[in-house]
Amino acid sequence: MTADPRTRVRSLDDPQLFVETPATIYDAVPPYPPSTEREAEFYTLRDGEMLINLGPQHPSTHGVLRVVLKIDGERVVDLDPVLGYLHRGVEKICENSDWHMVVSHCDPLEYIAAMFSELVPVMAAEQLLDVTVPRRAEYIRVLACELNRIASHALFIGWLALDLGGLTPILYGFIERDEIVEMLAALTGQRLLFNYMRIGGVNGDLNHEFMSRLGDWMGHAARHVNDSQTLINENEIFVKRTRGLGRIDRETALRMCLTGPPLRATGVPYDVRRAHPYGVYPELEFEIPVREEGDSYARYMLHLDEIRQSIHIIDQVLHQMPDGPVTAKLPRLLRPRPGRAFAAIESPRGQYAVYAMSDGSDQPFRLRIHDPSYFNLQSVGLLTPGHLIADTMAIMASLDPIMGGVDK
Amino acid sequence: MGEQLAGPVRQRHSTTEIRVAPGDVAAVMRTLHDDPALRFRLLADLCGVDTGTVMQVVYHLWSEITPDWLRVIADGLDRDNPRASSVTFLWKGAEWAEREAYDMFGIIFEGNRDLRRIYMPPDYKSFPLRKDFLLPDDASRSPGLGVRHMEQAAAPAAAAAAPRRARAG
Amino acid sequence: MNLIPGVGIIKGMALTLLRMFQAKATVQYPEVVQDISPRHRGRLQLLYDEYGALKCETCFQCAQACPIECIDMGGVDTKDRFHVHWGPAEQYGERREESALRRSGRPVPDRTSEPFATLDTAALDRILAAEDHDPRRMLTILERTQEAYGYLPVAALKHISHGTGAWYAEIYGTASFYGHLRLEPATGHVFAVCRCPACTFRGAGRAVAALEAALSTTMGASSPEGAVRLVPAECHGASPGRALVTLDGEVRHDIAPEALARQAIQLRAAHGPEGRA
Amino acid sequence: MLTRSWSRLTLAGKVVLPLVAVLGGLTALLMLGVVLGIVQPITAFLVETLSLNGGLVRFVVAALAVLLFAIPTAFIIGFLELKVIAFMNLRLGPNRVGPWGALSAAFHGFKILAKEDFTPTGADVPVFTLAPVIVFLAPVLGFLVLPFAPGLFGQDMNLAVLYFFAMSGLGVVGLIMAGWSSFNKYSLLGALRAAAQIISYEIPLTLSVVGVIMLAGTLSLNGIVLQQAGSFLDWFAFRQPLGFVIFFIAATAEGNRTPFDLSEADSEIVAGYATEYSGMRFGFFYFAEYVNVFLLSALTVVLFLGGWLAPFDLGGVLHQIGVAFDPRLDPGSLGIGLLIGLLVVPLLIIIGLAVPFWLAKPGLAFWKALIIGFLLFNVLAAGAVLLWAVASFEVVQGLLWFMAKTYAFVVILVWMRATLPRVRIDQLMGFAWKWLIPAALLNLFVTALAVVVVDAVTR
Repeated sequence: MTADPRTRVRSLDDPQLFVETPATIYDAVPPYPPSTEREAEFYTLRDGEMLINLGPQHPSTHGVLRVVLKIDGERVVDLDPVLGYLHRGVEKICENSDWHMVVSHCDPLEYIAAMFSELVPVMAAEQLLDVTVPRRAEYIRVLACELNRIASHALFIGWLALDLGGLTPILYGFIERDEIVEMLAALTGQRLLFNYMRIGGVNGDLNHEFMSRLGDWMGHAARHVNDSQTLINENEIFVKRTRGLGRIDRETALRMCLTGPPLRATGVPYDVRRAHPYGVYPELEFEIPVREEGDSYARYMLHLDEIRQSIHIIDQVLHQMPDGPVTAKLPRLLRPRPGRAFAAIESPRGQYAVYAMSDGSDQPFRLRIHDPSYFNLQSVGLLTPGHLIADTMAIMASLDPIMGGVDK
Repeated sequence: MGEQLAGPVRQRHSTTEIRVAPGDVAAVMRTLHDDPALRFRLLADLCGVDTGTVMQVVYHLWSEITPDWLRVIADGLDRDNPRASSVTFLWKGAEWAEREAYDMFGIIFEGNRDLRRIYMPPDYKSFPLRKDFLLPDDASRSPGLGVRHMEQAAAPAAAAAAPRRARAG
Repeated sequence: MNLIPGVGIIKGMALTLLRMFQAKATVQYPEVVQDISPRHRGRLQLLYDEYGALKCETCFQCAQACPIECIDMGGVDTKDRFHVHWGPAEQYGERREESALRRSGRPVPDRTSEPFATLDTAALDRILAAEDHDPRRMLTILERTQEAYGYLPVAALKHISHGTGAWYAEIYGTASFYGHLRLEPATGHVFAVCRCPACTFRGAGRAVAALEAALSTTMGASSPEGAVRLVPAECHGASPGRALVTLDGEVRHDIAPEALARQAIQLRAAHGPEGRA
Repeated sequence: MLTRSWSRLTLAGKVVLPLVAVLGGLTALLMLGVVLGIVQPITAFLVETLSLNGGLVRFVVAALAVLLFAIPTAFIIGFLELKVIAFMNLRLGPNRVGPWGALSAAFHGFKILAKEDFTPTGADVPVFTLAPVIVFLAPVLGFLVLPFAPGLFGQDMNLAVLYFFAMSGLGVVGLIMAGWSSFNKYSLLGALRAAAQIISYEIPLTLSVVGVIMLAGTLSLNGIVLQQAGSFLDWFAFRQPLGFVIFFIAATAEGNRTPFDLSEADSEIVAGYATEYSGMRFGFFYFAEYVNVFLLSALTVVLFLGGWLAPFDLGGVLHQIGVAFDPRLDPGSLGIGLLIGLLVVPLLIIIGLAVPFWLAKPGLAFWKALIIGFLLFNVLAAGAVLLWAVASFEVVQGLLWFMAKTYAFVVILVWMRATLPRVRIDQLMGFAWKWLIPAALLNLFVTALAVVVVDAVTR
């Protein structure tokens, strides 16, 4: 392969930069000298080792993620995730749009659980505006979020099984998710990116269509998830492939800033709904499922327990739902007081938080989005070395990263 | 820990805020993490902020003692050469957060083994989230405030390039 | 976990066999259409009224309100003069269709997309610098441009848009909103009468009636042979003790209806037989 | 003038006209030849040479028949897989192309024909193009040996089992060629996995078959089937239960089917050895997999479930329940009754079938009911003829039983694919070497012991 003449072209996204024609696709080794010791240590290959690109276009990377694997035969020696393929600069765009537009920009971040990724900037804005949200709106928010959580967990079970080769659970997961998403579409008007949360409340009150579908669904809640369970829980092949895989102990999990199911699978009972109660969660009675082993199988079983808890929460919310308005009185042009606000909620993948700064104008001065998948994905680099290539799929699937949130 | 506090301790919306000089971030974090009375074991968030005149690094911590968040602001990093000490010795998970802060603001964290760009291509020169980063396209046009000078090709002599708004509180 | 190793697999196989004979979840789309909930927001389409005309008059409200600024729209104004476009500055796009059509020898349907005349923008740049390129002082910029060039050429509007950074459509909206701003060069004499409440008390109404009778036309249009035009004016509340009536820009002191009518007829006569040069 | 009239012809005309012209020319030529007397010696010469080397002619015809039989089987099993997995996933699967979507797999084949198959840069072109041919031909050649029915088989070799294992070994060579030559790291990994897997599962496969050979005493598949004559209790599956289970598991691994489909594990190494292939080359891999599935389930049936033997004697059973059925019924004996029957009876049956439809649905016009009745009559007639053929011809009955059992196993393989997840590479190898091979050796030892003891007792 004779090196083609390297023509220098002006890079599109950075006017002061001249870029050589992009390196050919299959040399995983970057053309530039390593800049940090970790990079140098990763890209020096001993004999028998090979660098292979897993992604960015790969069937099981849950979105556009490239992982450079250093493999020795089938065994993974080291792993270096390369992000940025889905980076849209949402934080920069949010700094140039007003507070209403921020909700729409943050929607597609954790797109499988769009209700959560809308709720957090809205809560941060409400803190800055010192707005009290009517109780009925708080209850509707909890109801919509818990429904979305069940839909997201149903999909998680399907993807985990699909990454290990099972074809059926993914379909049962989608059927289960579709029932819930149709219900939320009746309430909010959209299936995936709901755009339902508003600063000061929600977009619309519960309507008859939504309540009737919810009624039918509550009758046979999570029926297909139970089917997937019988297919997976005791299946010897599945258990042999996930038990004891990617084991992480309580101390390292805390140090790796893991949150959500991966952290609770190691025994730490940290759930933002209990740790830093928001909305009406203090008034609801539910317990936080916790497991001790901390391996992929524990993470998987934890999702099942959480689905049962969510159904329990939805039941209580439906019984205690108060009457009243669904949005607070707010001026049309929102100019929050200069200041800082940090709002965090428990999304299906962990603690999803927004740190919003306002300088008195109607556009956020800085909007930092903390995505749980970003930190959960980081521990793949710690868990995978030593296992086989097939195990990287199992570990990544059990951590359930969503690349929309990771790449922001 | 009184002597290391650079500003008043503020309390609002269940978040306690303390300001710290960038030099003694490591010491403050170690005491917060190891002190049995505080036990801030969980790093909720780490992010960089460019306030137009000075850079900041903001940490959010949580301990099982109180449900509130603790916000530690390392204030006063110089804009041209922002340096801060890394917290990866306490939380290995902060590595990527610091990589993102470096990628977006250019804040260099001493002690971080792997301070590379994480979102932008490795040979990218400028830092996108800084306030003086001019967006080549016009995503900055927004009807809210009319148009701010960010997209101004020939910056008018009178108004400085930095935005004309007051420094954030 | 069950004792005999194979039982988990067999239970799983039994379940799939059972599911094989159960009702399927597929909806046969073209034949069976699932009911869409009334609150469905998925349909983004331009609506037509019963006569088949488009129910959109390019008022840009939707484009302005769009949170993620993803609506890119363009249209021609009601008098079919100006091609107006909202959305990210697609410099190339606006000329693409017309030049393609012109190159292929077909007539360009949209008269407004004629390549507009270039303009020496020195005067305009001085005005913009004086106003500090501030989009919020758009009205004063437009009025001073009209004083400099006599009217508001399209090139001037484009340059202002580029200079201040505001959307071209916004500037066009402001220009076409105010009566005293002209998008076309004034032909012949122009009577401008301010009809704000203050002027109306001081006789503007009588002046307008007399002028309309004399010019046999209505407010905002020109006399049949185009000699004189009657346009609304804007006195910003600074009218000098009587209704503001201007002829070709300079203020008229005698605003008695008869005097105005005599003047109008005289001007029309002057213009009348030998025709404009 | 000729060109003008040619352009005015419709498309169909342009096809039919030259055809008619050619046929007319040929017949004229033949008539001329017969008149001149040169045709007769040519045909005599042809018959004489063909009859001399009969074996070669039989092989050529058999190979052609097998190849033509393999393609539709691949389509049928492709469609079967799509439909069964869909039904197990609570969805309908293809149902737009042909009745219940039956032609969808066929259209997959034609679509693959139309797709462009490019060669990636850096690929070793000759090896790259030859690999799919070998992978496809290996199982197809395996068909030559299968005894479909008593008289119906390609080539009756007395070393049939050995020939079969040679062919499946050839398949592995094709996979490695594909993986190595496509200059892609995923393909290399996939090929090495396939090689390791198939070689390490070939040993238990062969060992479990040796047990059957010891009992049957012959390597020829026909011989083995004949050894299992009698009721279904005499089948080797019941005399070699452990061998049967080992063979089935090793066969799934041999065909790269779930739970052992590691070499083409799409969630780990994109598409394994077939990553860089597209168009008809990928089509060969695609068909080879399905042909392999048919071949392996056919072999399981032949070796352990008595190939084309009926589980119980159909005639005897019918006799017991009093239905005396003599296939050699002589229609001539009805005399004039036959003529009347042929004219009147079908009409009566059609009307008899149409009336209930006409009554059941009031809106249905009578002539439509008649059409439905006519269609049903056709189905009934075909059924009757089939039953008569089964009863009277040995070959048809054998083929029917063979196909039924084989497709039962194909469905089991597809059923496993729908349910089970994939095994990891080290578990796969561990299972083969630590479990299957010792079990096969044990089975071998027990069978040998049994044979010796039975010999001593009976002699």
